[in-house]
Amino acid sequence: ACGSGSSSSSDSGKKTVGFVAVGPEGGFRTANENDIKSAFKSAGFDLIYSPTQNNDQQKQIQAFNKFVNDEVDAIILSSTEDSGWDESLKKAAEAEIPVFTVDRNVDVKDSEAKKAIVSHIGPSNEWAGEQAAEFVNKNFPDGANGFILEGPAGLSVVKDRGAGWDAKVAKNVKVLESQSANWSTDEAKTVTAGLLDKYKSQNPQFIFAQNDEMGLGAAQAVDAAGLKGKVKIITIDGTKNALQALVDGDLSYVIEYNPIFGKETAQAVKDYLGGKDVKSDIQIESKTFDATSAKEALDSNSRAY
Amino acid sequence: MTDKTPIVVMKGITIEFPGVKALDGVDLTLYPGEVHALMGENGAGKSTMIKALTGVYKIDAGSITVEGKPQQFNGTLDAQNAGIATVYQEVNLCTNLSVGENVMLGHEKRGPFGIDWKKTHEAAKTYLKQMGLEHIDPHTPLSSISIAMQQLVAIARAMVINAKVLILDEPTSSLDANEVQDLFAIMRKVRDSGVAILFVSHFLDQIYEITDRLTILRNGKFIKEVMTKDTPRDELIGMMIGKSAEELSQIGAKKARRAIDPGEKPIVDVKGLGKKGTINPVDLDIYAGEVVGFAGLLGSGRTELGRLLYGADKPDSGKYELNGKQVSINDPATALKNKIAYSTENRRDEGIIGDLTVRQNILIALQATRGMFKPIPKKEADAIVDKYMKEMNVRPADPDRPIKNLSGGNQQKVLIGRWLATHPELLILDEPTRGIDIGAKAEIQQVVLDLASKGMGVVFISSELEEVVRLSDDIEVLKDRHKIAEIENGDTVSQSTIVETIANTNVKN
Amino acid sequence: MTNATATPAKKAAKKTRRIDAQMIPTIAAVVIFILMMIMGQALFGTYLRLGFISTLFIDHAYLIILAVAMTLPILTGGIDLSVGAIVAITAVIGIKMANAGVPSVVVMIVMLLIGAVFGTLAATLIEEFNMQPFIATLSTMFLARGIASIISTDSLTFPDDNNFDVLAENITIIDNPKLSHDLYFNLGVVIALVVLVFGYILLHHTRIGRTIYAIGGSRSSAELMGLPVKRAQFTIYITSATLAALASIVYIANLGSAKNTVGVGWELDAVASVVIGGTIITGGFGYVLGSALGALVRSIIDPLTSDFGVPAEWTTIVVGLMILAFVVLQRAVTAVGSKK
Amino acid sequence: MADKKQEEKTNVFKKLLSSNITVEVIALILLILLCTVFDHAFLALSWNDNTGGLAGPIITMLQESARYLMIATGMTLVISTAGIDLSVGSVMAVAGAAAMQALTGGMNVWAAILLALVIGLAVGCINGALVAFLGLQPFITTLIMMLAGRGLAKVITSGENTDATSVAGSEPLKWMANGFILGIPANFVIAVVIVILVGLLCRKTAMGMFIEAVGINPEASRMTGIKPKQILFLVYAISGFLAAIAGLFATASVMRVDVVKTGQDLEMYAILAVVIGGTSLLGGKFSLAGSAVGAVIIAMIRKTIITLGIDSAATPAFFAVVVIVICVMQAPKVRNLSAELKRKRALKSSEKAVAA
Ligand SMILES: Nc1ncnc2c1ncn2[C@@H]1O[C@H](COP(=O)(O)OP(=O)(O)OP(=O)(O)O)[C@@H](O)[C@H]1O
Ligand SMILES: Nc1ncnc2c1ncn2[C@@H]1O[C@H](COP(=O)(O)OP(=O)(O)OP(=O)(O)O)[C@@H](O)[C@H]1O
Ligand SMILES: [Mg+2]
Ligand SMILES: [Mg+2]
Repeated sequence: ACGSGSSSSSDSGKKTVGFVAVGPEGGFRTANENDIKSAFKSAGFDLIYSPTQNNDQQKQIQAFNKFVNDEVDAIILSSTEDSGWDESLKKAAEAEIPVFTVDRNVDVKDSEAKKAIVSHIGPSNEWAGEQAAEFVNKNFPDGANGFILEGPAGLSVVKDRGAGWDAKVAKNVKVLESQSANWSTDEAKTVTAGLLDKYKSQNPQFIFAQNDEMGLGAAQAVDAAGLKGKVKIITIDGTKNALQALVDGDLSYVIEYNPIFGKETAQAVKDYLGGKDVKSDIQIESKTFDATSAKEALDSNSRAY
Repeated sequence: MTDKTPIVVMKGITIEFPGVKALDGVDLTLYPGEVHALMGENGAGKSTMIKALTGVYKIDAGSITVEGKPQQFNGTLDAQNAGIATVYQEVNLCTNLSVGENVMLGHEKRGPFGIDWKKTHEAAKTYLKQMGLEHIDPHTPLSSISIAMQQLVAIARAMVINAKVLILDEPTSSLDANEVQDLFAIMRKVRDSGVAILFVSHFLDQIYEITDRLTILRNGKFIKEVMTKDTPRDELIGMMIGKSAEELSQIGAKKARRAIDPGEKPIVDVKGLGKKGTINPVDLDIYAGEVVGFAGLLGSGRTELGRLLYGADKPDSGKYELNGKQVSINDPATALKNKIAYSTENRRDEGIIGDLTVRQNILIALQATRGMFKPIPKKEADAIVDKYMKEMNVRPADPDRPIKNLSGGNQQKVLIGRWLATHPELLILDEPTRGIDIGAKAEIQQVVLDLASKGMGVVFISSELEEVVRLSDDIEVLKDRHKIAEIENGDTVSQSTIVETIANTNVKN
Repeated sequence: MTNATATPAKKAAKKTRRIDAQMIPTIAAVVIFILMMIMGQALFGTYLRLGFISTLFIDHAYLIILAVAMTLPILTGGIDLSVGAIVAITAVIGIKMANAGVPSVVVMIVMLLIGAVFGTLAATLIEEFNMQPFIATLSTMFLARGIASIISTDSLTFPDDNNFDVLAENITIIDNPKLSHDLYFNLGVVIALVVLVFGYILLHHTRIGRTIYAIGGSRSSAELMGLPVKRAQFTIYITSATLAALASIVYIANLGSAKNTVGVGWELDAVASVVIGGTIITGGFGYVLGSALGALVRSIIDPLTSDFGVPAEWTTIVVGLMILAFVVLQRAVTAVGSKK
Repeated sequence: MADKKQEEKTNVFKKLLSSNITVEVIALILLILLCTVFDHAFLALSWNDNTGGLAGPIITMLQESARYLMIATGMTLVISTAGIDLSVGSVMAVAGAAAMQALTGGMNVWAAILLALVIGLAVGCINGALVAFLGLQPFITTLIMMLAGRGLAKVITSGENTDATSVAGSEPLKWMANGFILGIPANFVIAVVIVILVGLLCRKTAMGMFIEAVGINPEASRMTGIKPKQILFLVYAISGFLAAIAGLFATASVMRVDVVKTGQDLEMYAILAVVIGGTSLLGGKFSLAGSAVGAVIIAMIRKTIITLGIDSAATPAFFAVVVIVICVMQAPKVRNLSAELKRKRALKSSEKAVAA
């Protein structure tokens, strides 16, 4: 009865979609959210974007509940946490609003709440971690020493990438130490410099940085220590900067964590609202890069981020 | 009388602060039903003694017994619980709360739902009434009443505690004669109910009027305990200052009124200067070499007028001429640039900058007029500091101590030094002799006269009519925030002239 | 005679003035909050829906509790930066215990006790070792957050059979066909309101509460007046930390899960709420009711920003500007009000 | 004569004991010892031909401390006026973002540096204006600026983590963060020089005294003719400017700005450094030297965490423990322990005397 706002929109014909997002944080996140926004726009949706701060799940829950109250036509959920969504999803289910999770999957216990989720769209973190392990296994068949640079303790990305690594890494590969560098280039440089000092005698041969930012920082520390090329650095994400560093020989291997799946998401929403069936798990393909494939990718100028 | 059992016995009290022995083996014995005065110059250690008794400072040696029991209080709360109520020298109340709340803090009346505010405020009212403050609504914010009234509120607060010992550190320093009498009436009543009262004041008249027994301190040392009635004044003064009373500088008779040439221009000429709600428009002129006294009762607006002249508050009406030139003095910085200085009555909140040293406190106003990036050369600074420390006789004579560690009276002297260092043409002194010992008071009065004779214009605000009459050429009388009269001082003018003027003039509001 | 008639008039004038001067910031907060709601309704049409109001309270019960908790130290001129981290550590331990089969009531009590322990630690550092509240609670914040991460960095969920659910169960008052027009609440909201009342009574009807205001006015005066300053300080920091634990209970009951990273930055949201509600950060002036209101104001700033369609990079700027506009407006209203 | 000298000596000794800096230096030495025990090569220095400077754990620690030195210095002045500047971390990000974005946009490196400094100064001035002239509370004002500044950094880079590693001609900036002067990290040298300059500015002019006066008693300061509003404005402006330098150090070291991470949480570290250095959050007397040592301690704690290989989950807890220990060491209660004991003994004996 109330309001003529854009959100109760069935009359205007344009469907409204609420996007519970993380917010622009550089690299992967910005590319991903921009892509989703533009994809929905060109697919003719009205997208309301609601980011959080400090990865705070609470603000996401608030935004989600607000979208339910606004009676949007669908909700895209890019959650910072994989649990804690039951109550909100139940409300969405009651209001018959379909929810599409992107990037991170969420754990739902409540059967009522499960009904709200139509589909998950995104690449796999574990897969990325596995690729890193496989690379090390392949390059150091006789075993090697190295470090892992992690994101902030407790994030599920960190765990999933770590779990993937652990699942696949060979027994003779020894991780001397895992340190958090908080996703930050600058901190990674400091941390790596410290680790290189500390383990000089153990001859570290690889560094697995859980994202590009940290890998680039590690590369600078390695360079400053005069070890460029002697320590192989593996990173996850696949930003342009990282690929460039790969070409320049600062990094050794980059595993893409493909953020470009706005089109797929928009299509899934469109299909569902149009009454078509939608796959419940839409896995987004990611690639891995070495120096040559990185150069190709950069030269073709096809990378959006 | 002597067979009374003492209620408080302090023996051999020694307190050392870094660099000074504030107390050195001092004894003090308080008897029930007596008013006992601590006597001594500024910095003698009176306040420190009180703080030692009430557990604010820890003692380094000595013993304290209260009602026969050895005691070591860990703060005012403990002392209070043992029946000792204290009003410290610097008013210690909370300006963010109302008058009533301040009176009753910690002793609020309680009902079934916690504090019963109605009863509490009623109780506050009765205590305020005792102090002659029945006209103050307990709901008024404390910040909106003058320092003098705050002092009375602090005393009312001490009454709430059913104390066996009541300590009043210079309670009368900002009160006028009537209020002092009201206070004494209460003190007598309390004393007669068997309470021991410890009292500090620099007014000898008051001492002889109200006290029974005296303990005299000098430089932190115990000199003597005597009965008031057996001790003549000169002897007392001699014991306090360590030299005979005759040596005290004496100011002669009343100042002769300075003649003003017909063609002479005043330094300051204001017309209709006022600010809504604080002071009604006032006309005033002050000539070089003239001392203009402001007289009036508490809350009559003397301070407010002084602040307007200095630009501490922004006037909202009136014309301000300085040496014939129209100016607008809207803040202290401008006033100082125009060679006007103002020494506040509210030393703690508006005067001293506590953590800075005495030296810095003297130099700061001069420095501010010169500008931040033109530091006073060290040599010049040393000379200035040295000059005013000596001139004002600041003790201890160490300029590198934080000013907050000085005794109240010495802080006041430093502040006057600060303003003199700016070489003002007009100096406004608001209660400059408040809390100052008899020796120093005479010195300050002499300084005022000297300054005037050298051509400075002085505004002298004081609650002691006696000194206003003695020092001023002209006396502006204020009542209820109006200027009601301007009295040319002369042989026929005395304190009673002013009192009568105030009593007989009605102010239209 | 003239006197007698003049006095009551003067008195009345003084009384109203007092209310004005101290309450104006809080009243300003109420007015601006209502204006914001009306603006949201006019522009987007959903802000006065019962469902919106219901979720506003349910989703921010925790923030109301934290705002009340934060009011206590701020009134004394202190601060408690550890509240967010205490939410984290109590949440992690609480869910771990629940998973180990400890009955929910025991879990809740233990959570509150852990909060109290951190509060006691902070108060001890402040009172016994002269640490400034900012630094003491910053330390306990790091400590609590660190211990929480040591215990577990997993995303923890409650087992199926726990009584925390009871707190989160929605109780519907007005049932409409559409969920967005329902009016409902849960026990968490009730707890928040009880905490608010508790805060009010503590501050305005107990002597400790008055001591808190006195400390905010001048700590040294409060001490010289013989008020139980130390006891009040302990009460403050223990209460605020325990309330943080309570906020944690309410929050995790709603979510059914938690992890060590929960509550990052909540202390700043709580401080913002308190300040928006009219409490002065240097102490002495303010009301808990204002803080609760401040929490609500803080809460609707984010949805408003997103409804305005602010570009992603600009969101924090706009949030900042909105708080700034609020504070400036409040300041202006207060200045005008106290001049009168 | 000899007596006097003796007395002076004990006085100097007492002063040393009672100074915050002494406690700080002791804490610093203890941390270094701890690290040396764990890693015997901790104090080892070597010459790195690659970079043309000394290398070793201590050197990287000093390199990191440069940015803390900058923000702690600004923060000291702000705190001395009884204020606080929570926005320094965000200002670092803004300045860094501006410089990196300008460089990738083809701007001359010196112009980019200047741009970053001007932006930092501008943000500081806004803080100052809001606090001084509008009379807003510093905490909330700079909290807002902390939020908005982070957003501004994102706006400048359109949400990207702008990378200027491969921009030609940016050597001066790179050198600022990574280079060496006589073997010592350039950024550390620059930072120390700036701290000394600020120190001279404060102590050789009346600025320091005015700042302290405003922090101790603003109303009394106003009555002495100081203009507290100007002083307040000034300190926030300085803090913004120095934070911009810190931002350049942080970003130039990797030639990349991270819109989320650059400067994140550093306001808290700066405040810790200031307080450890003996400046009270209630305002008043300040010690730039104390803050500077405090800043180095913060860098050292972080270095210790890496050296000891403390699990990343436990890092905050370790940090908290060190800070608590340092602060407790500085507590008057602990510091005056011996004096207190002596006093108690004297009291007991005098009590006995009274009893007898
Ligand atoms: N906290 C302190 N630290 C250092 N010195 C102090 C401190 N308090 C007082 N003193 C010193 O102790 C001495 C005694 O001071 P006290 O305040 O007791 O004097 P007083 O007799 O009350 O003087 P007045 O009449 O001026 O109030 C003074 O020399 C003063 O400088
Ligand atoms: N900030 C304020 N707000 C409102 N009223 C005030 C304020 N300050 C003072 N007053 C009132 O203004 C009146 C004049 O005060 P003022 O201090 O000028 O009096 P005075 O004549 O100097 O007396 P004394 O200083 O001896 O108390 C008093 O009634 C006082 O209560
Ligand atoms: Mg005294
Ligand atoms: Mg006065």
